[in-house]
Amino acid sequence: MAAFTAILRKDLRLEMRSGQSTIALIALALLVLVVLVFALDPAVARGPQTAAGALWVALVFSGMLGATRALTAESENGCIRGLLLSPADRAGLYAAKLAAAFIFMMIAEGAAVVMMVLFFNLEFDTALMRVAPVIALGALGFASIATLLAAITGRSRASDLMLPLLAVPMYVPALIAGVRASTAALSGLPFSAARDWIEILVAFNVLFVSAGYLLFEHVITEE
Amino acid sequence: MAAPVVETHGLGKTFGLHPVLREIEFRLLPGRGAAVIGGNGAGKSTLLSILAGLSAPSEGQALVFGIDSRRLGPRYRRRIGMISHRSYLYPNLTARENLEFYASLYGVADAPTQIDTWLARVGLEASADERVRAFSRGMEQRLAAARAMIADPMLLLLDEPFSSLDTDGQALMSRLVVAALARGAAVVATAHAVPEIENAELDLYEIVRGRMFPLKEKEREEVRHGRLRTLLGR
Amino acid sequence: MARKLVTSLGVLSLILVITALYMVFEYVPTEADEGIVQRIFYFHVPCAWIAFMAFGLVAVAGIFYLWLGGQIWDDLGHAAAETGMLFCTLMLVSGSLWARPMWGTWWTWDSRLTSTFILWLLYGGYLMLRVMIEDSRQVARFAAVIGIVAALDVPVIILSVRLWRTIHPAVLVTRQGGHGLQDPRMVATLLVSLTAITVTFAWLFLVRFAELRMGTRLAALARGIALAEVRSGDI
Amino acid sequence: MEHFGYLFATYSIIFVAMFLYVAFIWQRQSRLESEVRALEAKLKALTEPRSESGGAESGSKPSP
Repeated sequence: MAAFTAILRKDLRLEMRSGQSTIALIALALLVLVVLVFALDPAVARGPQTAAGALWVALVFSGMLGATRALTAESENGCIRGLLLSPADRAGLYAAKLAAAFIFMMIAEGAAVVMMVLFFNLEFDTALMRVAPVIALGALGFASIATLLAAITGRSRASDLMLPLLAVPMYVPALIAGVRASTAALSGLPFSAARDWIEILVAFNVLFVSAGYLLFEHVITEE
Repeated sequence: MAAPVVETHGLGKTFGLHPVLREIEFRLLPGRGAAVIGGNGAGKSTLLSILAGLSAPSEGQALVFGIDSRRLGPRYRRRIGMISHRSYLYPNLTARENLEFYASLYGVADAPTQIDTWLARVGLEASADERVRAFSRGMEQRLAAARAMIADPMLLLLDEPFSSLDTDGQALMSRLVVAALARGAAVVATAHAVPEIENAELDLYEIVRGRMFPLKEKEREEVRHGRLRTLLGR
Repeated sequence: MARKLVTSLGVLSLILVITALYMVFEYVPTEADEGIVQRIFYFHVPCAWIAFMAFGLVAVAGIFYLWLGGQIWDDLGHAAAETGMLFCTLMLVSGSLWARPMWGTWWTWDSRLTSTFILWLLYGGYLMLRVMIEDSRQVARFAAVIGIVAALDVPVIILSVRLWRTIHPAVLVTRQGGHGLQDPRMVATLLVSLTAITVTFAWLFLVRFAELRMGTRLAALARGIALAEVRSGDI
Repeated sequence: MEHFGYLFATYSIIFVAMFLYVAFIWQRQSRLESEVRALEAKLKALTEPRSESGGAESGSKPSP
């Protein structure tokens, strides 16, 4: 637990100093939305359904970048070995990196939500408050698998290809559930309409956060 | 007799088809130091990585504090300090922040005082609030020494600690090693050829073709005087 | 011994497959609604079952690798993933060839098709990673972790995809479930081809596994020789 | 016999794919086997002269 707070505090301090990851993530999320606005026919593509879809595309892409960023912070000067050498337990390291990736993603998603409302002609109203927890669940789920997988793909060739290749298929269930739940929330439907989807999201999170927590030590150590 | 800090049995490491280390039998008692010399790629760094638990041996085992090096828990990792050829310091944090971070990871008691003491000890109090990115290689190495020793490790692993240090820095490093030995820590240091640790009584070893040999008195003298004669040449 | 097992499995699978083919083309009656294409089903379903089972094997091998270590577990998982990928591909191809005349489309986001397609992607990523990482001991640990995580994902995928397609009705809601094998001869044919495909899988899996073991042995020998060569130069 | 083409294509693809897979592995396996045999012979030649130490040589032994 001490390791978790120490590493997370250090990561946030580094991020506040440069702001690199935050800016990169926000820019990416916005670009994704812009691309989708032009890729979709504006006559057809409006309303909650498309908006929710666009938001989740942005989430997946920013998540990929966020998880990679959180781990590459440790690659300069061999800092990752410094962490492995220290008494910090590997699970604490995973939790800290997961939290950092999650925070980066949420910042990017915050920006993406604002842009979504503007681009897709929605309203700034309470519907957004209901989307927030859904997005948070989705971001946590993505961060949980992406952090685990980024530690693996960081040591493979073509790592920027391998991470999405592994992470996206695994994320499909949460993606389906998240888009449906967000659509329901944005359309102003009651919670019961999205209940099944929320349950899937929660199950996904429980499963993959604990799997990552248990398996991280096997991917972070060296031979 | 005190239990050895480091003990290896038939230790070997193979990278691909290349046996880097083999059949290494090595013991180190508390308060004793060993200097391991060997050329580039002789396997010195690999040996230290294994002792630190960062790398798994291919054959045999290494016991550190009596524990298999692959299974060193937090309690034991806390008692190991390492200086490698990479500094493990965050370039965008200041010297003080780097030490604060490692002090909190190692659970150092009374961290602020310790950090000040160590910054003074390695002669960096004037640059304490500068970012490490702006440091010269030598300053970074000094800070790395403070980072490695801030939690008073009982096993110090020093991978070519004198490289990139000026004369003052080398003298400082020697003092730090002597002080560590004096408080009962065990030290393993590596060097290209001449171990520069002037005052410390270090047992000398040489790695030749993957195996580690203790150097005898006469060979020691020669090594001390900078005339390294590898065993291979005999 | 092992070689004998592989050979006899091969012979057995050949006999079973020929029997199954005979039953599929001659013995079983043509299904009334779907006509002759329905006969694809007798090999399609067993392929699906194998694809899922092989993934289970990959995960089990991964758990044992992380638990006990040992290259044998990694070779096991590798062979299972590769053979599973083959059957998963065959299932998608046969499904597609069945959907075209039946549904008038090569591909539809039917719940089963979608789940198996994601499974195929997961297999693909797993096998791709094995190619992309050179260090063999690293590969083994990474592959084990991915195998385990992917297997955990499979039930969630199936659940979410099913919910996705039922809540969001499409033109082509699955008819597959309602096949209703009315004729006992259809059941018999399915059972025989199920056995035939399972035995064939076991055979292909063992062939690949034996080959991987051979590769492992080769690497160990090469290491032994390198070590012996260094030793022979010792003083 | 409507759609017989699809049925035929399916079963052809299934068996061609399996056959190719096995043929490919077998070819590779026979190559591996010959390599293993060559290496085994080489290792034997290397270790034979000092076989009395049973492979666990101490290193201090004078080389032949």
